[in-house]
Amino acid sequence: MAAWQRSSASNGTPAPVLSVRNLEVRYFTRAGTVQAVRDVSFDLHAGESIALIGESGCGKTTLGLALLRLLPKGARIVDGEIRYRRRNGQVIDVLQLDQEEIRRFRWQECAMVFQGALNALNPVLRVWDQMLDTARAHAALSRDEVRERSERLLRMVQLEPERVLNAYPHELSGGMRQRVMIAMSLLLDPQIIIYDEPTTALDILTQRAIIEVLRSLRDQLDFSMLFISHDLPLAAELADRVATMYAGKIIEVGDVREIFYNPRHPYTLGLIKAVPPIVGELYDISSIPGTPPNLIEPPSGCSFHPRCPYARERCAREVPPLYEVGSLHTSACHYWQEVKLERQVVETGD
Amino acid sequence: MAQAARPGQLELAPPGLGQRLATAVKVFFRLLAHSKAGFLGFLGVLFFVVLALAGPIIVPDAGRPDMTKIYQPPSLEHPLGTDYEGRDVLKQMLRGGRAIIVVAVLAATLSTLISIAFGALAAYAGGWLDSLIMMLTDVVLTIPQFPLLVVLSAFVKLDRPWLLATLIALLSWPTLLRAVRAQVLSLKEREYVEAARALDLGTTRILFGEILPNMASYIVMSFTIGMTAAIYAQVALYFLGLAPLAGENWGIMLNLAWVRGAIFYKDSLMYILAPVLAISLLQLAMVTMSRSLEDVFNPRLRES
Amino acid sequence: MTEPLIALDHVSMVFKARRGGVKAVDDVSLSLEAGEVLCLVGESGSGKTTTGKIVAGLLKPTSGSVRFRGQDIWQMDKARFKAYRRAVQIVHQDPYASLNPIHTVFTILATPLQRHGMVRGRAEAVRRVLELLETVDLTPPESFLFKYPHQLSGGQRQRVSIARALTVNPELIVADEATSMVDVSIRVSLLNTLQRLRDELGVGFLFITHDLAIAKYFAWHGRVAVMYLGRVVEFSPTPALINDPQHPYTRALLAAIPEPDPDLTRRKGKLQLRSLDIPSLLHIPPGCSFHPRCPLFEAGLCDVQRPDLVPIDEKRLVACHVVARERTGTIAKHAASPVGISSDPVIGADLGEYGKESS
Amino acid sequence: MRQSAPVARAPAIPQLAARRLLGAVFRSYALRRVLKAALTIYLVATLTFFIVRLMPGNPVDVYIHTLISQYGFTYDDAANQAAALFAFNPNEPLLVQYWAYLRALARGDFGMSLVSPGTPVTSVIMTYLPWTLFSAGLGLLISFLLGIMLGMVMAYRREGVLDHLLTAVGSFFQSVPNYLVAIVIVVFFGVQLGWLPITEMRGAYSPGMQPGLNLAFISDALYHAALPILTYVLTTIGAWMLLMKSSTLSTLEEDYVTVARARGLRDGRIMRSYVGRNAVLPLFTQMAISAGFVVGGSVVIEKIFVYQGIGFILLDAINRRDYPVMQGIFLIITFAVVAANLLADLLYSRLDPRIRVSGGE
Repeated sequence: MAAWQRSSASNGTPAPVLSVRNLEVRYFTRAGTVQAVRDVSFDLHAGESIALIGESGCGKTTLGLALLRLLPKGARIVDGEIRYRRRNGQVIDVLQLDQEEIRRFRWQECAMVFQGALNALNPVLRVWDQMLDTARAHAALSRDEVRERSERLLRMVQLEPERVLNAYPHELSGGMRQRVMIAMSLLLDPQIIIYDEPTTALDILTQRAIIEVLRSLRDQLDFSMLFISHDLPLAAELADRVATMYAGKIIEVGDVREIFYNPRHPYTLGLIKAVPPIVGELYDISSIPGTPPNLIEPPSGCSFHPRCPYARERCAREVPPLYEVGSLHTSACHYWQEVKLERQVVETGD
Repeated sequence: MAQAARPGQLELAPPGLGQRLATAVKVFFRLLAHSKAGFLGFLGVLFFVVLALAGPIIVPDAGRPDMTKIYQPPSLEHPLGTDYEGRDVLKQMLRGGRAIIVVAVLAATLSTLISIAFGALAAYAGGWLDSLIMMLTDVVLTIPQFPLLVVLSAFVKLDRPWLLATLIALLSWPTLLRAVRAQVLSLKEREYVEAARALDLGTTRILFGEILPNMASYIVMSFTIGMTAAIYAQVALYFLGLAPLAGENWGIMLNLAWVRGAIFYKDSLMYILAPVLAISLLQLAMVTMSRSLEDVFNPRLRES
Repeated sequence: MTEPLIALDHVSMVFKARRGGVKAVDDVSLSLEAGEVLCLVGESGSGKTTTGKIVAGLLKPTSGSVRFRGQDIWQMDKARFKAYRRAVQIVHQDPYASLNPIHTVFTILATPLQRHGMVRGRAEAVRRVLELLETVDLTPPESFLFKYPHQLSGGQRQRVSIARALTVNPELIVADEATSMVDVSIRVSLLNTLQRLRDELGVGFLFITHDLAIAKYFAWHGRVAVMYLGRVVEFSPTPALINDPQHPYTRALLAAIPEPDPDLTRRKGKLQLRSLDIPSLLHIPPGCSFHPRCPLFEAGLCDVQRPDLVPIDEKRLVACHVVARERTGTIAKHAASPVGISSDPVIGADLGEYGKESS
Repeated sequence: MRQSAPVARAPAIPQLAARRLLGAVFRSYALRRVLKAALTIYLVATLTFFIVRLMPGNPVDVYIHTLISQYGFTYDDAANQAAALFAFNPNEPLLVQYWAYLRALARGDFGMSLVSPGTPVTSVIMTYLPWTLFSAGLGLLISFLLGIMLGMVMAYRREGVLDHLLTAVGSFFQSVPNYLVAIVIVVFFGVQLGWLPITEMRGAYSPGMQPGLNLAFISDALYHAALPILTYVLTTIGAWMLLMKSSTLSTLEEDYVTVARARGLRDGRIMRSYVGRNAVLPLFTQMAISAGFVVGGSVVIEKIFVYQGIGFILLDAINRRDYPVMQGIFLIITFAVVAANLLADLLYSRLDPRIRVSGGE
């Protein structure tokens, strides 16, 4: 394994656990090359929680899969670096690992919980067998150790260990399966857990239960989270920082309060205005005109310009860099100074 | 509401029949070209169909027995040699396809009709009728078809094409029926079918306009599979001598070549190989064609 | 007194399952005036879709009656039933399954027009179809005429579905999660289109959704019925339901929904439910079906006696023993505190030790 | 909610007990399958009875007629003679005959051979059936196991050279009727090239061998069964391969496979327990068709290779119009196919926990 860089704790701020630089992912299809992830860079620090938000087809799930090198056939990482810092300070490039090394990296260092989880467990094996499979693939733990650990984790996610471990997946409800996956993601005590739409397709009360479980796990365990979601409220609920993705690019990154109260990219602004709060007054809501772009031939300049109310001639020509727009807040919009969230109350409740 | 009756709008007519037909033919060939094996299969089937139609016309009779020319090797006069009675093998080959294909088409038509009618009925009626039809289907599906056919041949003289076809069809519908039923069941739960019910389009329109067209590829595929099954069964019956050896067809040739010992002479090798090859190629062509049919009927693939 | 457009009267629907019956809808009574918007809100398994199909006459309830302008639809003669059928249309959730893939947009829209003799000849059909496409904001309409569904985006397909419902000039559209499968950025404009139909054509809506935010936006001037395990548990005007929920289940729902506002959402406390698991429809709890999860649960009452949907003031109906007693009994002892919101940690209580020893 | 039919009314009280019992039966997957198998056999037996009894020119009448016209029997004597042979009395009402026939079947009594007087049909079956079970069963098993293995390889290496080659070969042998393959083997490898001692390989085992469970006899039996087995394998393996390939491809798309990779499981483990086990499940439903096909094919194949199994004897019986033997063999063949299906169903339910609990189709 190439330990080509040691972390330097000299400058005060600890080096990030995960550092992605200029990542490019493409799908090679018959219709053409899809630029699913374009020039994505971000850092994830220890104990931090980042939400990656964007609509379907913006490349967020591809990005998540790329971090574990789990891309489907036909997709390839064509450029970039994914630097990961182990607990002992050693930094590795995930893209340089060989097959066996990447296998061991998965789950032990970085686990991933997938969307909905209805089908994330093998239907023909009991939950216990799958727990054991996971542990055995990585560590030489005894049966009893795995049993004990699984039981404790299942209790932490509010499940009865005896019943759940002996169950087949179809005997559990969707919410229970998702909690099993969350417990399983913690089995090997990874530094990073990626959650890809962890609450989609679950009922509201179940969603809430999952959110509470995640929140309390975060309070007590030491891991970083990367959320991938189209659901703004989930980001507001669980993220420390938010990154907005559009057409394969990260177009705005900032502290969660910055993003929600002071968005500086017209797309983020559009998303926020499309999803008003439930309680309280009735706000004016509006949608973003047009349709998401085709990633085989993304629009020139700023990819959002065909749908953007702030767009000018320059936007079609010049790709906007990530401008520094506030403290630790960047936005890829030439005219970010003009973007401002204003909400209109249409009517108040009786 | 916006007034859409702008002048010039009314000329906007849907494409005419000729234009549609032209597009359909174009798309068909493009798709078949897309799957080379499928296209070859299609050509193969076309060839055999033409042969079945034209063969007996080109060769009005197979010639008389000539004991002086028994088991001759291939020559210019007899490209495939002669048989045990000294008749030309090629002439028999050209004439021998029709009977086989006619019976296959009859049997496949009948079994496809049975399965569509009863499969759709079972799916639509539900309840005890569905249970009854499915129970019968499962039973017939489990009975080994060929042995039953063999046993039946001991009781029924299979000297009429329609009789042979009916017997074969009566045994080969269950697989397709199950598929049709499953397909109708899933299609009738589709939201567009429900919307059609809400729009009061009528059962006939829903069945023939919304459900059956979505099964076209399925039905055509099953028809081809039904034909291959029928060819398998009837040639086997002829080969075993369980169907009367009257007339000329490839099955009878196979039987005679085997029974009269053609396999032991190098010179008469073509006598037995010709029907073997013809039947194999016909089956192969139909199977490959049916595989690529799925694409032809899938509207998603029509564009681009 | 005029008859409502549609009224469900003690309607129940039991589906046959391998292990006995599944009561998808249980004794539901609702009524809808012409041009009204009524939202049915509930989670999966609440029976909202089944109720929608009963309203649309696509399912015949196992008991109770469905009345259209005062007449039981299952006892109507053919002609009247046909009139009813056309008056109530349905728009489905899945834009990929709701249009027949083998037909063009023109065929999809022209078939019902021609079938019901609403247009004469092809030219008129084309004109009317173009008009409909324009009504649902598919512009320019000519470019959509001969497209197949697979050539359209999800939002565009939903619009075609709406146009198809409009072909027969319905008075009521049952919109079953009609916007939940399209992207957030497009959803609002779809809702706006629907709202315009209501305003301009006077079409009423039975709007079925699991998303209270959508219900709030679409039915602000209408009413919301909250369903739980096949029953309506609360029925009231939208603003009152959102801002002053009465039934413990409604309160839990509102408390559970994350808000797109970090401060607001983190102020919402933890859920105070007694159980996280939704009972199976095969074993619906006796008494009030919410009692195993309800924070207001009173033993001997809630698990024994089924609460009726009763008025608690002039506009609102609630099916809860405790709330009804407090609101209508002598005088409420304390103003209903928002039950769902509390800071007591109920979930995650025994997370204690694991964090410490994780290597 | 997608359930179909609404329940009409609650059942009346007396029906409840019966309903509960039926309910218990229907809940048990295994029990349901056994009942279905029994029902199938019963229906086939009935069908056979009516074919034999009611078809124009049915064998009993033919036999009686022969006895009267050729041997000068009186009708009564002839009828009695026939009754002894056919295990039913043609003079009795049809339903009585039917009942007697069923009772005889239940005792395992298939009647007597017409052509070889004094030989019970059961003994004919017992002599020849084992060889068909041996060759067809082994062929089916080899073809299934080899097919799913190759199918998985094809799916894992899809679009590769091996995939294309196996697809072509598989489709070819799937399309070509099995008896044509057998004919080609005999004509080319047996007669023209002389590579195979085709006449020596005839029969179920070499003359003079003492049947027994010893190595010498088993290898001799295998030697004689080799060509039928080869034919069965060649002509059915294509179907298994292609089915397994497409099933594996769709299983590879499943979330749990991606998740298993994300969990860092070893490839071998994923291939066996996550992909293989799930991909093979849908293939069990094809067992019915395949078992019927192989057993059906055995009639022609055994004739071509002169392998004395039940198919060979069936043809022999048909040619000699030995109706009781025909009928018995047909019943026993059906029984074997039903049993094979039952076995596949039960095995399937062991492999898929969802079936065990819900009993869904």
